[in-house]
Amino acid sequence: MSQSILEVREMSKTYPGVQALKKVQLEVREGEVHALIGENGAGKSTLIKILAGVEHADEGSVFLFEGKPANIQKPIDATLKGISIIYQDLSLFPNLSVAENICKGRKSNKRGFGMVNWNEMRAVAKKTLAELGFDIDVDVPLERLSIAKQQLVAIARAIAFEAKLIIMDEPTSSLSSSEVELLYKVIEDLKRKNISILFISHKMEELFTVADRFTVLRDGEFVGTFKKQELNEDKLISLMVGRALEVVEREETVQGKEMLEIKGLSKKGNFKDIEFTLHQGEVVSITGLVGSGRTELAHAIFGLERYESGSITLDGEVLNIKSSEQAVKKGIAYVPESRQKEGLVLQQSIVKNISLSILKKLTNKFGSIQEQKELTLANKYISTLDIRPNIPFLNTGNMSGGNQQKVVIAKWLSTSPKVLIVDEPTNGIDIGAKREIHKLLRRLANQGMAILVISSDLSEVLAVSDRILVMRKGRIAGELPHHEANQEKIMNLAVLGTHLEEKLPVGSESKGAVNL
Amino acid sequence: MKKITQQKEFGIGLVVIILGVILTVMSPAFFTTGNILDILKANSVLGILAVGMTLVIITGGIDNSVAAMTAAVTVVISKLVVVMGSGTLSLLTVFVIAILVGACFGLINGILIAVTKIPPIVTSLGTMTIISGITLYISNGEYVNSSMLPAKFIAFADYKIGGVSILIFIFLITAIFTWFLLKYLTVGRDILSFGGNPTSAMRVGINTTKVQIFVYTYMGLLAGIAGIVQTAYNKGVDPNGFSGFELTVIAAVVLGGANIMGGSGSILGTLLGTLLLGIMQNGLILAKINTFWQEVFVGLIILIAVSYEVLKRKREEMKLSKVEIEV
Amino acid sequence: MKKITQQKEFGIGLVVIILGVILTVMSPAFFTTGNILDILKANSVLGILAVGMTLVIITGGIDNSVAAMTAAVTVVISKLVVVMGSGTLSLLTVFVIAILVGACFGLINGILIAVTKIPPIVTSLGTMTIISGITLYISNGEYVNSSMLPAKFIAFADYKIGGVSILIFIFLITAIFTWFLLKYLTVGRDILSFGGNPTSAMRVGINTTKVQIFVYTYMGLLAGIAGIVQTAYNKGVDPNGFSGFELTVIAAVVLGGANIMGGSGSILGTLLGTLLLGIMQNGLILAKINTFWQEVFVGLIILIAVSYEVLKRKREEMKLSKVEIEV
Amino acid sequence: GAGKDKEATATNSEDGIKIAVVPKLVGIPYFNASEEGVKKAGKDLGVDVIYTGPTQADAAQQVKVIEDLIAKKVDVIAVAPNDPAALTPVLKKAKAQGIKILDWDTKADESVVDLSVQQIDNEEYGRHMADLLVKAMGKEKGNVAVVTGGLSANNLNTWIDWSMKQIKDKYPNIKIIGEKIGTDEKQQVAYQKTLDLLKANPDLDGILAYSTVAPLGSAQAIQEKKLQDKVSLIGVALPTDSKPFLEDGSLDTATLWNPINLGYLTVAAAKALAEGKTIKDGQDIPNIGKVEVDGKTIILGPPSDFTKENAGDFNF
Ligand SMILES: Nc1ncnc2c1ncn2[C@@H]1O[C@H](COP(=O)(O)OP(=O)(O)OP(=O)(O)O)[C@@H](O)[C@H]1O
Ligand SMILES: Nc1ncnc2c1ncn2[C@@H]1O[C@H](COP(=O)(O)OP(=O)(O)OP(=O)(O)O)[C@@H](O)[C@H]1O
Ligand SMILES: [Mg+2]
Ligand SMILES: [Mg+2]
Repeated sequence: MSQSILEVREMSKTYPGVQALKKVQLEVREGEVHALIGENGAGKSTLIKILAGVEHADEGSVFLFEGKPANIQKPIDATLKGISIIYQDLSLFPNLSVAENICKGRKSNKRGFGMVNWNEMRAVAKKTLAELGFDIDVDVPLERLSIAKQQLVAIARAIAFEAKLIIMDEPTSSLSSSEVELLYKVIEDLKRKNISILFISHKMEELFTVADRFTVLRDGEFVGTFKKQELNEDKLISLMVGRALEVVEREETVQGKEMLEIKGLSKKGNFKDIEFTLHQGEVVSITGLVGSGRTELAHAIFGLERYESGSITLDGEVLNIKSSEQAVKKGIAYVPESRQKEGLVLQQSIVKNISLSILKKLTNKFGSIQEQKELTLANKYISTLDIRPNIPFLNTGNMSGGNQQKVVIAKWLSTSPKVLIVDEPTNGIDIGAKREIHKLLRRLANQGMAILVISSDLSEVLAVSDRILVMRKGRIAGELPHHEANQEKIMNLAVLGTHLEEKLPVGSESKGAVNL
Repeated sequence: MKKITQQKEFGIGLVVIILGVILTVMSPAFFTTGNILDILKANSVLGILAVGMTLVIITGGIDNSVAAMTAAVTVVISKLVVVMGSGTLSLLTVFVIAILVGACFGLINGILIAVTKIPPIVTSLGTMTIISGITLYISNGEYVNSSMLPAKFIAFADYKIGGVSILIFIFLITAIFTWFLLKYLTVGRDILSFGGNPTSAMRVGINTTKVQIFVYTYMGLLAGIAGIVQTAYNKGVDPNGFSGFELTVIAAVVLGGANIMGGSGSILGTLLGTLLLGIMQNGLILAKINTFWQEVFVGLIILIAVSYEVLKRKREEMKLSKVEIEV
Repeated sequence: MKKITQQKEFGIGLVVIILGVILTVMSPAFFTTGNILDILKANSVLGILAVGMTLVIITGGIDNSVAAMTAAVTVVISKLVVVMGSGTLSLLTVFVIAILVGACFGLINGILIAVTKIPPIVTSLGTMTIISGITLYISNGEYVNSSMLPAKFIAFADYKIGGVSILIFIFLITAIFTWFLLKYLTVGRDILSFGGNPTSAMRVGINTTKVQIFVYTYMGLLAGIAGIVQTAYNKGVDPNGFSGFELTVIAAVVLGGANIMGGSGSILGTLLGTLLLGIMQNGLILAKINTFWQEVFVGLIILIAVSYEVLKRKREEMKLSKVEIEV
Repeated sequence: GAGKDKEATATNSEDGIKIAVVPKLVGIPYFNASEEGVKKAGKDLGVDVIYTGPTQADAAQQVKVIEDLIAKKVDVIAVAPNDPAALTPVLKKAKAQGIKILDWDTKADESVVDLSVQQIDNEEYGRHMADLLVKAMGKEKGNVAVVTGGLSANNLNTWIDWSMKQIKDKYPNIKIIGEKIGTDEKQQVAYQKTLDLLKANPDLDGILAYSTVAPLGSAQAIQEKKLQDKVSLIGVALPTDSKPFLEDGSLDTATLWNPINLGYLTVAAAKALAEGKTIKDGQDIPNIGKVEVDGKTIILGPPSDFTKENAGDFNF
């Protein structure tokens, strides 16, 4: 029974108007992986912000690190004490070298006269990366690395600071399954080094893989801390949500006529020979590893990027789309990967965000916008999609992830598209909201929309899709109908490009996908 | 309807009013119809340019070449009126050409910025230098004075409606139309959305290239109008009487509460900003304040007004994050 | 070691070389030690200011008040030398004071920007106006000429080391020191970090307020040095000999490949940018190119050089997002 | 002087005539000299004089200064416009309030001025400069370059045109090299560009420099390059500024009217205007001498040339 390294009691945090944390407690033991979970807005980030010294807890909160009061004023205090945070946005320096990113803030890179000790810095960085088994050049500027590699640098940084507790806020949200596997390995090594990890995630299966104990928050309140053995997914969910969630009903949808047909679509350096058909009333998922080219494919279909060869046929008409403008006109909608970066105008209201896609339809004959129509439209979706808070003029920047995503979807539904493409629709969204969105997608399919889901979240893929296409290195490695599909089969295709049972060469397999 | 105190323009409005009151007390000559009209007339060029610059700044851009463009247009006008002589019709053609020339300059800016993706501040720096160079070449730095301008033009310059100079009307019409464009026309919304988040704007099928080109072309077009107004106000043309004016224009817009980072800005605010600068110039003289101190005052007001804006924005953000977030 | 062609400064360097070659062909007088030294001397003020501006721009800021600050310093110097008369010692004190005055102006900018969080472009617009106002009040716009300056000062101005004017040395030393600061001093790294990602900078324990204040104070300090060099070069003081110069300074930095959005920029690049502008001024006269066209050329070069930079950056990003497809 | 005395008033008569003299800008040697003349005249002729102007040679600022004077209800405004066009509206406004308008040093829009005091006859002056240069070069052939203050300065352009005409008429063998070179009224620019000019044209024999700062910059360059004996320089400049350069021959002759007298004459003319008197051609103005009058224009008289011999005798 290892003793506790972090102990938090009676921890409260009030923001003007919001009590983000109410007398929360949390205890992390040496060398354990401790999951901190809760719905969007439950207070997870707030809690870790306090641990990190970004925010300060209210009076009367107790915060012990290694048994002593932590009194952390600035983020760097926490880092130097041995609490390292890997933020969702990684929070590194794109313009600086890997070495510097790893060592920034360490006393020992300073020479006399405020000089930097480059040799020391590079040495430390090299050493740390080596012992973690990451193969990354310490001299390249960070911006040259893929997101996954950047995450590894962030971890290396934590190790370089001899972190005793590493906090990871949704570390897998921008990682692919294989990279997640790597992360698990790293976490195991860290545990062996007797380093504790506080792990925040919305993805059930990964929580149950890595975490030893769970602390659940709900609306800023402490629900409880549980051993993995005491829990199962449903129990955990009901703890988080405060009620049991009904599962998405998966009654078969009636497959309508061919809506979207992709033939031999290729783009140098992104994807090759993509072929598949999407019918009215069905949900097809494309899954695979990060960087397998799915988003690029979606972009190509939506006219955001050129493709070199192949054809896209929508509802019998061969398309030659050059811009998203035309795509929208034709009836294709694309809910992008990042709702905040690509989806919303955060400083604008729900109304203006929803109406943006069809402004021209809301104008009178003099081409001037009718604000009344705009409002009616917004209210319609606020109620049908149950967007909360239901304040039409609220700036979307002040909504939780789930509801932001609903606004983006609403924006696209308002264009009444024939084909709806959603890219990572539930990234960073809590389980409750996630299920709602899955239900929504099924419902839309039932209403006869053709839906293409791009997702790295296998449970999601399995939950929503009628058929699953697996992409690997820019090609479609294979297809699985949902009743045959399971995680192993998908991973196998994604990583090796072969079906678990019959081992067919990739080429013929993707051919197979066509003549369905 | 929001409370007035919550209106974005409240801060700057307050400053204008306070300054106005102070000056009225200090000098009887200040708060008179005549003087107010003088202020408006004297600042119609600034106002027109600031209105255009508001759109540019909303898109997160900046146009350093406004002054150069306006100067260029005035020179074009001077050349044309002399050639084409008098006559209402020829005068009209001159105006049309002037506006087109302005629009062309703007178009070039727009294309350079939207297509080559050079940061606007740099692009417009380049075009500014080029345009003023060419202007100087064409005009050979010679100025034109009223005696060289056709009678018709002078008549236009002096034309009044209900005792109010036509130049003031031109200014106000430009402002009102642009306000309408921003609030009720789709292009206006596209501009605001683009300013708020270019990627999202692009994703929903807004042709962002078009939006940028439009904004800078519109800026150029207004520079064309400003050129006409300037020539009419001066009843003459000074090829390099405008150097450095772009900064004043930007100041007016920023005073009006537009966010230099893009995404927000309002015509009403910009009008108030213009008015503020105008009132200061005028009032400080009436208040017999030493010419040297006038600049200092202007600088101070800019800092005060803007820091007020910034503080307000911060406070709002706080307020907004109060909204309870649930799922 | 990266290949030269990959070096950030390659683009601008190429432009400089090409231009140099062309001019050498066009005019034998161009590529001579004498002329090169003249160019360096004539542009040492621009160079010093540009070096400082590089740091400012790396932090994602901008300083419109550089010209005003430099002018203010020259005036201070002119007042002082006259009072304090000749003598090496008194001359030194004058220089020290000049630099301190510059640093103070910068400090004010820094505090305003870092504390009130007003966008730098606006803050420095305000301070620019204020400073130039005060300067004119003090100087009464009066012009100081060589006959009024003490002999010691003139001696200093004419001092040469191995045939190279001391002004050039001052310029180069400033540049080298700042380069060193940026690469080897923690404050330099902090500046780069802050420019790259302000939030992260805060999180890794960098005092971002200090960084900003430092950068603008340093800018002011260099403006102080520039003031001295200017007075020495000119052997006189012209209080409004600087209006609009800030744009040239910014141009030099941007030409040097610094990203106006912050995060990147290099002293070497800035030096090349300065050189480019200097060579154009000088070369176009040597090449007997019509003075009117010079501005046009400058503008064009700015556009060309920068669009090259931008394209290069784009291409690099492209490289990043490629899936290696197995065939 | 410093800011405080920049609105210089010499008050001797209580409710006497108020005359405002507005220079292009305050605080450059030239206009400081004329200020001296203005004040002297104020004392001698017993009128209130206000000498105030913008801090930069900037039209907009000048407009404001004049608005200020209108508010002060002066009787006469004598202005040296930076940009005649830009001043027209405000001068009209002043006229409307019964204020008499003079221009001095540089012509304003003829339609608004009641009287015009000119230092010089432009044609005479322009031609004179060309003659001086030829004298200095000691030959009627060679290569000559032109350096000017501002490419858009109207009076400078007029003089340049006349000089060119003189050269074309009388000295056909003199070759003008390139375009006139603008120096933004800044000495360092004139200095820099002259350096380049000298390098670009090793066969240069003479330079004509217009505006009161350009010659100093050009002289500085010639001095530095030790070309005093090779390149002749004639410029519009004040003796005190050009003294160091005149002495070592880098500047051969500085030619200018006497700005003190110009200021004096301006006030005298203004007074006459206010009192409804007129100044006749050839009339002798005390402390000035005979003046030429041609229509609405009073001309101070022929320019005075300053050389190393006489430069010491002047205090402006
Ligand atoms: N800066 C802030 N000002 C005001 N309220 C805030 C602020 N930051 C967070 N809150 C509020 O505190 C509560 C908890 O937010 P927090 O970000 O900790 O939730 P979370 O559990 O991290 O959600 P998610 O899973 O979406 O990351 C929310 O109601 C949120 O609105
Ligand atoms: N945020 C990003 N930053 C940098 N490169 C990225 C980013 N996202 C994707 N890429 C790169 O772009 C290429 C195509 O990625 P794409 O997004 O199309 O693949 P994907 O299967 O959609 O992965 P994702 O999970 O990122 O959507 C890959 O090389 C990937 O590394
Ligand atoms: Mg969170
Ligand atoms: Mg993707």
